[in-house]
Amino acid sequence: MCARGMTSRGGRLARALDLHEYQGKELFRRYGIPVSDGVLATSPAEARVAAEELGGPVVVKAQVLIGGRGKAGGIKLASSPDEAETRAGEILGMDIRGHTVQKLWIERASDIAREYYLSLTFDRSAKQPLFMFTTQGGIDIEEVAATSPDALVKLHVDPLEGCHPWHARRLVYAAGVVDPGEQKQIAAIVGKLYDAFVGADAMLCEINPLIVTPEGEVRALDSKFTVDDNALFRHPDIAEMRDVAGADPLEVLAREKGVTYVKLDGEVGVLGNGAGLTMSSVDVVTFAGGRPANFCDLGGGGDAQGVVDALEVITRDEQVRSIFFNIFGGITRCDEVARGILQAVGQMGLELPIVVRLDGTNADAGRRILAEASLDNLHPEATMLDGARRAVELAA
Amino acid sequence: MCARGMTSRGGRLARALDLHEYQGKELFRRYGIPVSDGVLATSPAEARVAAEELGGPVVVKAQVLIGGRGKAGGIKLASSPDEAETRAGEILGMDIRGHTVQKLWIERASDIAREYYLSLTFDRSAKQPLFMFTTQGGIDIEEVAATSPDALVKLHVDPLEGCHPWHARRLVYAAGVVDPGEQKQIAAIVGKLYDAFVGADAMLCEINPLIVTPEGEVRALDSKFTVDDNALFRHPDIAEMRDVAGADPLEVLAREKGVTYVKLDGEVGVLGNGAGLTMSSVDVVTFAGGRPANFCDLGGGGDAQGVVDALEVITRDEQVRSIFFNIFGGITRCDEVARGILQAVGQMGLELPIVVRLDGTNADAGRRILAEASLDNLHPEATMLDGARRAVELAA
Amino acid sequence: MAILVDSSTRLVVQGLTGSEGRFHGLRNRSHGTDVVAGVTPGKGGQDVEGIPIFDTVAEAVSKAGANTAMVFVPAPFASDAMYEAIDAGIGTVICITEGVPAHEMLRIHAFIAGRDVRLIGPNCPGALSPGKANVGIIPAEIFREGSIGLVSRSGTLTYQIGHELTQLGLGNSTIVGIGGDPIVGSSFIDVLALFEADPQTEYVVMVGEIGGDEEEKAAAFIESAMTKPVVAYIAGFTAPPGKTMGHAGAIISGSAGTAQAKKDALEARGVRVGTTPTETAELVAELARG
Amino acid sequence: MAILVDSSTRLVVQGLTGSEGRFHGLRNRSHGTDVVAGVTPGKGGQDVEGIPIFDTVAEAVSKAGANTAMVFVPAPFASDAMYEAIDAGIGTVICITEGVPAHEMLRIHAFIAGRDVRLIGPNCPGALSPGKANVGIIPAEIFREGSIGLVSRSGTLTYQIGHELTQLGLGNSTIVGIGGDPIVGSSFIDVLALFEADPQTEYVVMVGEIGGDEEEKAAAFIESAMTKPVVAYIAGFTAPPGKTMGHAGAIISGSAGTAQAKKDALEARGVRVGTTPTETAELVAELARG
Repeated sequence: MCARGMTSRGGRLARALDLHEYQGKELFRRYGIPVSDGVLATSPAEARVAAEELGGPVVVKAQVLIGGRGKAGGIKLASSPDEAETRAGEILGMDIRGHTVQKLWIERASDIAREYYLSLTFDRSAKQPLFMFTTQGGIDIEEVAATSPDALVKLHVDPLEGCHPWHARRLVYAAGVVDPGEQKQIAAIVGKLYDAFVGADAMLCEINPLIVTPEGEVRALDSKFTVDDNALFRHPDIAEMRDVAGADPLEVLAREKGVTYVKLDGEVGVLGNGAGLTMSSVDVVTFAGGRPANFCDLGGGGDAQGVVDALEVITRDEQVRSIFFNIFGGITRCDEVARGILQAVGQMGLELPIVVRLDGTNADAGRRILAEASLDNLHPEATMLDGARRAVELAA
Repeated sequence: MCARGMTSRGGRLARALDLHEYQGKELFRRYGIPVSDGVLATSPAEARVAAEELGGPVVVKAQVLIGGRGKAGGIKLASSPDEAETRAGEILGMDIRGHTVQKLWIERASDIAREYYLSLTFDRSAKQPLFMFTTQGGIDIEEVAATSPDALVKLHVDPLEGCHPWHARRLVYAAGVVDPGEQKQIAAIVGKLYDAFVGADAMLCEINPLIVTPEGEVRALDSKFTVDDNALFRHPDIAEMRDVAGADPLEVLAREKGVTYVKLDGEVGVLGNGAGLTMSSVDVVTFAGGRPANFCDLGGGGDAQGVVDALEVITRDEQVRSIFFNIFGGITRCDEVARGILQAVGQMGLELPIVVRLDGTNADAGRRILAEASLDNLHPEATMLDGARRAVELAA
Repeated sequence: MAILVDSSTRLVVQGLTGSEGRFHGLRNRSHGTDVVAGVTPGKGGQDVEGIPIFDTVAEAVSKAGANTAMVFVPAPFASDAMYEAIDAGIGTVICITEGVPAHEMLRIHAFIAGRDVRLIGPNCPGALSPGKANVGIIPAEIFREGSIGLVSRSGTLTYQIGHELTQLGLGNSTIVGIGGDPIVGSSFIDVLALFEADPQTEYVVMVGEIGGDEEEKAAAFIESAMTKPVVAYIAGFTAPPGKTMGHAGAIISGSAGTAQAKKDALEARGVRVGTTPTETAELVAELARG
Repeated sequence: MAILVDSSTRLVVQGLTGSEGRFHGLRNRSHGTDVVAGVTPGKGGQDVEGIPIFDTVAEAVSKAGANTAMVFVPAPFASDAMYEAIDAGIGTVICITEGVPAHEMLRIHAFIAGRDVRLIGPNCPGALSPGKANVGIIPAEIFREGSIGLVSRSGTLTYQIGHELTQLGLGNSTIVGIGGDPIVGSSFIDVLALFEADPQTEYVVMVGEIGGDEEEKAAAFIESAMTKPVVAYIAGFTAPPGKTMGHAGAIISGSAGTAQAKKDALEARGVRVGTTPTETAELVAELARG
């Protein structure tokens, strides 16, 4: 589980769309940020063709949505199409920290004189976009921040003022870029990165490394680009970039069903309404000595069909031994939830023990519906704590 | 003289570029504001061709940068190409409040069900753009403001917030537009007018009338579009729209020379440095019983060549009988001005009496230069008031 | 007294004629909230069970005296609705709508800085002052009036904790859901300051979550600026560590963003932190019992 | 005391290495202004007659303690320079540059609202406190120290009136040219309020022009908020009537914008108005003589 997925947005989990390097670079290119030429490949043969098209030495880069590709052997130089094919064969299918490599970005190799770092992201506290820039790029930026904080230049942008040339000057001069040609190119990239950030409704645009070639040309050699899910309605082209193939199949199913689901490693399926309550339910199951199998949030609505869909997702996980339903009705009506549980049990022939705790809107009606059904595997509990304990017992 | 030209901007006169109706409509069209099809014509023959191209009845409209064209007979309907040619012949060359008609806009005639008024301009006091909208369009808007102020809806836009859909809704609902189709079209035009206003660095965008056709279509039937001179450097296409042919030849010459010049009707040529001081000099000449022949501002710099250029412009006016030079040096150096005067007198063989008052930066040196030249037609004076009086005497 | 919403609240519901707006607007009214107007462009002149509908918020202010707005319009139109309410002079704007793009919230947040308006949300359950007024979707029936201020980034988790308090015989001055979006109109600190100044409020419960550093900032504020005791709860103790917003995010906040880090920060400033909703309510009860 | 610029002014000149910036920057220094820095991107490390040049205003603030900025960069770059100075924490920004697009000034004006910064100009001659500091292009040698505040939309006209005052043996606390552009950072009212609060200033001369309604607004302010006597001069009495900004302009201001209308408005509020610079100076002299 990625904790990013566990950041609640009030009603539901915060979701942002992480783009692959090649997709981020496509957006960089659109906004005028210089990148190297490259071609996407999904087989060694395609990698060979790509290398032939590009000519000269290329870099074969695993496209996975996780850091540390290089250390894991997911980025390799190839001096010929032959070698590109070989390297592609080695990298494709590789597992990088839980992510299987399914796509490669074959890119013309760059000579590197210097490596810088440039990013633009949300500072949630200041409620302003924040530029970070350092001439100590290429390495883990958190290390730079920790070991040489002065080398990392930070600069907020007032979103109403927008990004002006002075922002760029402040970054390059404070970071100590001395070559006027570099200053000029980086200043231009700063402005374009801001355009991309605002134009694509990004939460993060990171270039690490931002390289300077021996000829003095500045280019983005990598990209990390994260887009606000809430703004995808106005960026259908970016929405289509979502990599469904690379994601956990259960999470893909959940997304299709409109359920927020994050897979965990335990045996107690946890289902709540609202991200905060669900997160808290996961905690309480753990404190009660159990191991949660997932985080599953019905969301704000939670009609009967939503309950059926959520149960379908949860029970696909064969590790699940019991399910804890923790519902506090607000917009969600407990009678609807109860009906959904009965419907799912009937349709799916569920025999797993299901502990149900209902409170809030129409809780009495919901409890009555469940009681009248008198199914053996339904275990009503009056409180969240008791419900969690019971579910843990039943999973044992 | 147009008093607009006499609004000082600190150092120099405020200048804004007034566009012809057809030019404003071209900008409207670029920003998606619906206008009628039309063709520019500068001869009756062209007007006929235009009418043939457009087909059906057309309106022949004098393109002059002055209001009241309609009342003056500068706008006429023509039901055929023949008639368009005739009407064009009548209107071309016509004098409309001092402006000679040299261009015609031949436009497809519109059926009009209703006439509204929409404008966006600078509110200098609030320092915000201001929308004004009323369903009582087509007539003089100042009359609407005076007689039915409630019918004129005013709404400021915070320039950092920008124009949002609610601004448009507020305008149409407060003005009492009832038809949903009209509401929608006007709301769209409001947004596009704002885009045009900001995008073209306009000081004023006025649509009067904004018509509704019997079919319910909303269109801009006229345009008044004024662009900030200071921003023309980033709008070379708009800068080219300046109608040099239609302007006073002396003012065109002045513009070429980089001198700010406004022709007046008297005999005393007035030349100062800075708009405020020059304006004040014109006042003092008047209070001294004279009639100023012009307003001529050397501007902030005022080197010798600038003085020569200014004198060349002023003396082209044959009514001029004396010249009052009122210089208070700041950036302007009085010795440079003195040299310029001598140079101009020598080059141009000027015999007109020139009263010179010098103060401020290098005033002593300037006075000395003039004294040493000891020309008969140069009359130094120690104060502004005495200088004005002397110039008036010499013009008598 | 209470904060944000009370008996002086004169509410306009933006989107009252929509199904959710209608349901919750009427529910708020039935809880005693003075719902004076609805706004739906093009439906001016209609009414929803006696509540007059206007085309613009400006009309709702001038004709119905609205001073508080609840935004219930779909996400693509929500920021426009917020601007409209702010520009119409509404003093308290509560945006329930979820899914508002973060960049729009950035701009709105910068826009209201220095203006005399308080924005709650978006993507929040609203504010409830039991016995006085309810603006939003918080189920009023599970809360009772009392002296405990409750502020939370979460929705249903807030209900859970309020419920646990009620079970222990405790009541609330005001319950405020500030919303969990990356950029919200009011932060923990803003609401804590209101509670500190509110005579009715004697204790405050703050309900946080993993991610960001708002809880850490609140801890510093509580120590330096609050005299009233605060008890906190943080959800997400057992969430595995991970990146919140790439590397950049962690550098910005200077915080791991974990529940444990938040708990530590709060406890270091003298704030007691419960590990479950039940334990949290018990901590408050202990305080209340003296 | 004096206003805006005085002996506590630590000036950074944006564009000090340009020919005009250098000329006036050094001239300001020779008048006693503490010119602590210049800013020219790419020239950091150089100096102009001993004044250190930095690449950014932020450096001029942190390394040279600048608290006031004079903007002398070309018009297309002037708004960027103003934003830079404001964001670097400069408290007083004086923009001499002429030709700044009005839309940029609109945005800057909205941006500084609520921020703790005072902007004078653009397209203005600057501010001079005789005997203390001179920031801008006002020729200091024609003024002497005294008790008369002078505020003007004009440049050379200001010198003329200051000169006439000097001829009558009167001196100035501060001379401020606010600039005559449609949108300027500080209006007459802003500067009048500073003079009202300044102990050194006993009388104020306001120099206006035809167009707009700032003089009319100032008249109302003088009546309601000023205890110190104000004498005014308006240029453009003999300019024929005409449109200022199309019909819309006149409707907005609700004023004819003529010199006579301004004079009437001022006199109705008890402000004496001279019709020539000479008469204006004499009116002040009468007041000063008691």
